[in-house]
Amino acid sequence: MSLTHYLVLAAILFTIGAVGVLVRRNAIVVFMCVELMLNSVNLTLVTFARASGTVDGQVMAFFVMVVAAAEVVVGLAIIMSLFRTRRSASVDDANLLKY
Amino acid sequence: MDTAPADGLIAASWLLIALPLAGAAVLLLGGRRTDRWGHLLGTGTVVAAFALGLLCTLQLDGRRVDVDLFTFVSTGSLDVQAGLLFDPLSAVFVLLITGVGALIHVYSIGYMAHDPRRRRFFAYLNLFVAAMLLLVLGDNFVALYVGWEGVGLASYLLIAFWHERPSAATAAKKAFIMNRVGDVGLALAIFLMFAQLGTVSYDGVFGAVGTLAAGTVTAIGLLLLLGACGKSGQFPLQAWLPDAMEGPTPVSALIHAATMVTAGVYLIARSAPIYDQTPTARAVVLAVGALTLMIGAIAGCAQDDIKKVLAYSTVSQIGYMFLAVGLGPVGYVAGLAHLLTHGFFKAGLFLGAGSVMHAMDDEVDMRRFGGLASRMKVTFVTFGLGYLALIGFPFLSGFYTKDAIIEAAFDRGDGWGYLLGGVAILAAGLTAFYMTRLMLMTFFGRPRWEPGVHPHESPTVMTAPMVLLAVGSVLAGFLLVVAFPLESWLTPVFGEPEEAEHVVAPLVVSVLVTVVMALGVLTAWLFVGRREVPVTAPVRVSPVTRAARRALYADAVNESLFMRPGQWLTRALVFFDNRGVDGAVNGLAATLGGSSSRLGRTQTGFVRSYALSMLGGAVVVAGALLAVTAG
Amino acid sequence: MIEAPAISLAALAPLLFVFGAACVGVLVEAFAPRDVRHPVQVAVALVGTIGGLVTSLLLAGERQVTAGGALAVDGPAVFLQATIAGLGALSLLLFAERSLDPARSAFVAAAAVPAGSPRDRELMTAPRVQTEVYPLTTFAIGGMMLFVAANDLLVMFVALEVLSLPLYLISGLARRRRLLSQEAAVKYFLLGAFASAFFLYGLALVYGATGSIRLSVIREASASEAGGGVLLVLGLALLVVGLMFKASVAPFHAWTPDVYQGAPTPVTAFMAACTKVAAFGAILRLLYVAFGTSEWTWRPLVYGIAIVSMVVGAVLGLTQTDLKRMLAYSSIAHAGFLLTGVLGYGSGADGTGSGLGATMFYLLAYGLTTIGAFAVLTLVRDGDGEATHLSQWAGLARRSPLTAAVMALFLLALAGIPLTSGFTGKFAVFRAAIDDGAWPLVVVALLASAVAAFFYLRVIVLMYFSEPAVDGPTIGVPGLPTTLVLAVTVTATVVLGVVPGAVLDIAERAARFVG
Amino acid sequence: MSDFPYLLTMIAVPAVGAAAVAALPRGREGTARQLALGVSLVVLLLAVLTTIAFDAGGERFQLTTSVSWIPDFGVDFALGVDGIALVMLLLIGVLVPVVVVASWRDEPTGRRSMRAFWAWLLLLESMMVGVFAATDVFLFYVFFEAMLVPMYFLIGSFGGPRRQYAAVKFFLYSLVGGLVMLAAVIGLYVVSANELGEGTFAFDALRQIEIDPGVQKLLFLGFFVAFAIKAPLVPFHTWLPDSGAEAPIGGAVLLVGVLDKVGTFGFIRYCLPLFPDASRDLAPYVLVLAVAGILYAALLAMGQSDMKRLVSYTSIAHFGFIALGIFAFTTEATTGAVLYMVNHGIATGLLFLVVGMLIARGGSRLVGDYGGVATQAPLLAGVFLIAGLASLALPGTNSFVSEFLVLIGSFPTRPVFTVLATVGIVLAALYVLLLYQRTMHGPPRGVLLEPAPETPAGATGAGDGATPATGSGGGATAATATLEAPAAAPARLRVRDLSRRELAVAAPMVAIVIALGFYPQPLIDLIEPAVAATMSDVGADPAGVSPQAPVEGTD
Repeated sequence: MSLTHYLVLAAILFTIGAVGVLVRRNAIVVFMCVELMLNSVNLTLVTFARASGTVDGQVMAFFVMVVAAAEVVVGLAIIMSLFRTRRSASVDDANLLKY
Repeated sequence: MDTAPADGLIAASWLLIALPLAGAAVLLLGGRRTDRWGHLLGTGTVVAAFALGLLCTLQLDGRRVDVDLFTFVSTGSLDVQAGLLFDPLSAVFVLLITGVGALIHVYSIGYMAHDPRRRRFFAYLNLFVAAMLLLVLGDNFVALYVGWEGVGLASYLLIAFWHERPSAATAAKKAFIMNRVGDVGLALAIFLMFAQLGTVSYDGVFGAVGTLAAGTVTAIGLLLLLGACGKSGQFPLQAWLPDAMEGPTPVSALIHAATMVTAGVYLIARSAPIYDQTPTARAVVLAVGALTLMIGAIAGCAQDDIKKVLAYSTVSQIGYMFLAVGLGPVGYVAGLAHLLTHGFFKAGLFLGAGSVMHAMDDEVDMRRFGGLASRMKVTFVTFGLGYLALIGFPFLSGFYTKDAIIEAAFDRGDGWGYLLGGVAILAAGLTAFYMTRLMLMTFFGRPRWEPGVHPHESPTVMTAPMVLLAVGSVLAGFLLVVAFPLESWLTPVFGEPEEAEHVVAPLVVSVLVTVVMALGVLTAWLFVGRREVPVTAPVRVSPVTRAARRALYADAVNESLFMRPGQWLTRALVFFDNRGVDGAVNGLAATLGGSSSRLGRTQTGFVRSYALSMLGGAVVVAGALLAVTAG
Repeated sequence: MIEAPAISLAALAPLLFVFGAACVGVLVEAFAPRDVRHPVQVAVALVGTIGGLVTSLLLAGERQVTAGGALAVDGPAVFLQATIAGLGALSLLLFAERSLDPARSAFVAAAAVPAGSPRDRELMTAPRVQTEVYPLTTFAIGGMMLFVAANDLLVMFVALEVLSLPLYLISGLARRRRLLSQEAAVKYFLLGAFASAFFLYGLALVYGATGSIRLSVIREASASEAGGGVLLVLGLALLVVGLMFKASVAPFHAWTPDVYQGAPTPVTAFMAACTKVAAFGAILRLLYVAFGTSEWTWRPLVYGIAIVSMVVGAVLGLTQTDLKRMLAYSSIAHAGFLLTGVLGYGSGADGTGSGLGATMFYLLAYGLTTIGAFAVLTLVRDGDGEATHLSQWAGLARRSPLTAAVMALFLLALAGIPLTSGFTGKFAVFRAAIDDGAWPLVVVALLASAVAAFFYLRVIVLMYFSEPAVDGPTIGVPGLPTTLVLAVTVTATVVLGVVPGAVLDIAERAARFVG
Repeated sequence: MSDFPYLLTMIAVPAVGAAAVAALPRGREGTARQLALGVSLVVLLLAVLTTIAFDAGGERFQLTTSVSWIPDFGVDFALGVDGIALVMLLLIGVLVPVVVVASWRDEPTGRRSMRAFWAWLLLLESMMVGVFAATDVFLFYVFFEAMLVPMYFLIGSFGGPRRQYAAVKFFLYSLVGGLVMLAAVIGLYVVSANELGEGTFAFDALRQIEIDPGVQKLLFLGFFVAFAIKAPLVPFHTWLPDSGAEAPIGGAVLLVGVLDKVGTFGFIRYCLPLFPDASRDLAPYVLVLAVAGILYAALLAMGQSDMKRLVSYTSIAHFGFIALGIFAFTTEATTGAVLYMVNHGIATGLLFLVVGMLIARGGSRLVGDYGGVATQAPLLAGVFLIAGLASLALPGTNSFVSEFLVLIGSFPTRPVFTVLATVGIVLAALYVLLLYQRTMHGPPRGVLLEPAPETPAGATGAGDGATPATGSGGGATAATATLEAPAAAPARLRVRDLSRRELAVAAPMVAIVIALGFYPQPLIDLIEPAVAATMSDVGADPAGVSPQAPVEGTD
């Protein structure tokens, strides 16, 4: 397997994540799809690091993970508060603000 | 044509204009305080102007005197000096204007005695005299134009003097507008002179007019003629003049008979050097004159309003004058002589008519007159003399001056000359007819007065000017043609008179004219004098009569050709401006607003559709960048 | 032995001040007694931001790359850091306003309590205030200041998250209309995370294409490769998407109106002013430093996006009936105007154009004006909080001439009427664009300004020319903080309009990237 | 004394005055208007002093002051006047006090304060002075746009029933034009930076540079659109009837009298000298707009039922004449156009004022609501007539001189356009006299009619309604009542003739109308050098269009 395959896989994962954001209604799932996108990036980074023979990309992947973790904290807090108020985590229910 | 510097009294000739102007200013600004003596001031300034004019004329001695006043407008290559030209021609007009003007001012003291706005009437009259004097005294076309429109303004104010009457207000407006149409011609003529010659002064233009191309001169001549037609009520702009009779009668006498309406003749005579260069334009002047004199004469035959008859008569008589000046050098003097005598007898006739109306409680319908000869002797006699002078009764003034014009027409020698002469003679017959009709309906026959009318002679302040004008009507022709020939007085202006070669002997013409006139009188007597005059106009009349009553449908033509299409165009444009131009702007705003709400719908509030738009945007951005780098 | 990278603490002083204050704020939140927390938090946050402002002013003229090459402390960085710190301090003052809302704060007392529950209703009127917004905001300010100084993409990403995460949170902390506020937070968060993913993927692609994430290295790579290959271009595209999202440029603007409307007004003010500055700082740095040599690749893109943004902002703003939403669309349009300035890069690849200085000036002017405008919004209230519906502003000039006058000034500035800062800013960016031959864009921009002027004018018409409604809103008497903010922003709006010379000069002199 | 900064003072005094008026406490309305009058009179005095200090034969720009303002943009706060700007300053100086007195007793709608009116008015005056006195294109632009704000508030706060629509329309139209011009202003700067190495906005420097013809056309169009909207030329005119109709009379006078002149002033000051080639190339198209405007707007004026709209449309026609004069490129015509700008300000200003006085009496703007006013208010009718006659350019009024100069100067170079424009003078007579006849002539009728006595036969009741409408004297009330009682009571109007204050408004304007009608040369002497300079900029012979130059030259 050449490195290109990893890159293509990552791209596919990224696309799946993006499509997931578009088609899923549950906020948690939508958020997980975003996480999937981030992880596809990690895969890309690691692949490139491997290709260039440096560890920069791997280090970057760690950074991304840390940031993603922070994002989860914030995101879950926000989604939770919404859920507790509305008893629903569907993003489609939250459309008071429009036009 | 040397111009002499101003000296002596003539240097003060600007006072001629300034005096009546000051009178008008005092009367208008002074307000009610001047009510008691306003008319005296108004009359006094004109009398003083007349005296000054007379003295200046006596000092003139055949010179042309230029009076420089101040720089009116000077910019670029245009230089318009405010200056006066006092020469025999303008002197004649000054005397006519101030002389007849003074008499009519005096008459008005009586005529307007009971009008609460008499003061303003005199102010307007003074304003008119000042503007008219500027018109004839200016030494360049711009000054002439200023006076030209000035008299138009005065005419407007005076026609609309009784402005509560919608008919008066409308007539005034009509007069002003039709005059403005003519003024466009005059203005364009001035522009053309400036464009071609770089000057608008008489001296400059007349001195260089010979260098111009024939077409240009013809164009100038025709444009000047358009102006003249407007002011003088000539075809095709004649329709305003009869309506102008809505004004007080002294106004009709002074402005719409004796002076202002003859300004067109003055203009053409003054522009003789231009017309001398362009036979084409002169031929058009002739045609206009001949046509108008017939139109006026025919329309005059069928009117029942005494002032309208006189108005159409004026139209017709000015037609004679146009005919004369259109003939060129041989006709200028004849035309001007007729202008002067016409000034006397027509003013006298109008004042007489005013006197009659005064007596008849402002009734103007001749069918309601009759038998006034015994009640108003002075009026009858003076009016009768004016009448005789107008129809060309031998040895009264009209006889001399009208015959001279007809002679001159025949003297052209060609077929056109005979045609014009024939038309002029025919019109003389018609003149005799309608004037006799007027005399018979007014002064003879059985009284047909409205109940409660008690005719009485007018006061002396009114009859005295009538008497003086009647004397003028009788003598002026003889004086101007035989005793002190106008021809020689005007020699410095028009050059030595050529010895006319008569195609038709003058005596033959005179006899012919007199016979035709007698026929006209006889016919009138047959129609009117023998029979009882019905109090209301008969309805079932021949188409000719109907056409004559409606002045050959001039108003109808104007209305259907200009007024109604104009109104329609105005309405259409208002609609277009509101819906089209403004509508486009408002439509643009509406489109923006509409697209705003439609685009706003894309902002659905669903986070997933936002994400989709971002993804779409990202794809487009990536695609665009790739396209740029690849391409 | 690992050699520590060279770090110039002096050059990092502004960042240290702000982040330090944020950390202290967290400690205060944890340990200080509840009743002194609010003043202490405000003081700490203000000290931090003002310290950041002062130190960055002191750094003027500094040009160096530090922290192992991860940070650039150069003219634009310092100028924008100072701008962010200053605008941040003003926003914090708005946060600290206690005399307008009867409940003494614009922020919810307990965010965890479900909106509409009995407990929530109880807390609604309680004078209890929560103070976690101050350290959160201070972190966001720090993130923004880091964002504009980031000299490599990873730092940029981290800064992006540092500034974003607190913003997501504080967007949802409104005391009133909590449903809207929470919805705004969710939308902002989800879309923000989505955009971060794009940015990050772009980072990865650029890393793959050039082997580095250092801006200067990317610059060399893109120059040498004449276009830089598909990976680099795709990477640039995705990076741009991530940044444009933050800058609320159409078509990545969709979140803006909703979040601006739903978030607490002081937070909206903060976002509108500071986020915009930070995002454009990053955009400028990315495009000018990393991709400055291949300007021709992104020029058409920015051109197009600018037009879309201006048109969308101006046209959609026309039919808005909510003032906050209207200002959001105005912000989208202004992002478009700013992009015209970005285009004034200079036709030679050396970046001699006047676009950088002009854009920075515009950011400063716009930030001050927009904070002021939102500050005025907080004054006009009815029983349910701020009265942001347009109809409620009818006849405001009759009730409170001063409020109306101040608002009118801000609106005229936003419309770009001469003698206000908005005009100077517009002039500067348009000049830069025309200088670079982009005059058709400028014509579009001017027409868009005219369209946008309509909705600004509509507010003025309502305030001045309409009869006031009988049950209209009340005009709150602002406390010291809001008064201070209004005084500063009004002064700045006028001064930058009438005598902008000095500030323009500073922006112009600062307009040189290191790298 | 010539070092005194007249222009700066003329800008500063009304601005400070505006601030002072605005700062007055509520309720001091009387003080506010006295202050406004005082300030405006000071400006008039300054304008006169400026004229005295100005040497007509001297440098093109005089009384210059220049301070560096925004060095980064190369902007100077540079003021200076040539003859053209100077006469406009005089016009401002005259019109503002007149407007103040004319608005003396205006009652604002709602509970607004007239203090704001006076403050905006003075601020507007300051801006107007600035726009004409600026010799820096940027500064000009700043004043050009800033001027909108006070006018916007004057229309929007103190105007008629549709004032909101009118105010927004006015502002947006002008703003669109202004923004397009901004693009051109910036473009000009960029061009100057390329040509001179350093960008500048100084008019004199910009005038010197040669601009590529293609660029010139674009820049010309940018400026032209702004000025054509301002002036307004058809088809950019539809804002003016709305603004003119809805603005308070004082605002309308300044709007049409001065503000719109900025457009035509801009043509002369900026379009012609800066873009001579483009001006020459595009002149035929401009002339089409100008002449179309003369005829089109005149016809539209006839079709209006609202008097203020009607007067606005007449102004559009007049602006057509001004544009014709400017783009004929002859000294005579352009001098005429500048003179027209002054004269139109006076004449149309007077017409607006007197229409306003009539509206103040009847409370309606519709022509059809009036009739026969002349019978009972002769002074009002007289002033109305003079204003109307000045509007139709009757000789003896000031407008004649300018219209005549425009036409006679345009004829040699543009005969066809001039002939068409000359037809416009007939239309002018029509719309003026139609308006005059409908409102002033005829039997009394319309909204001013006295209510009919309740019992037609009851002559005793007529005494109540018989107020001494003509003001013939205080003690005459009883007398007139008894006199009129037996009469069949012809319709009478409830109308007062001009008051002393209204006379004070009208008299100076009428005096100027007449004085400039007979002796315009002093103004022409001021204007001509600047026009000649402009003509040589644009490549026309500044000596005028004298035909057969060699023949004339030998004299």
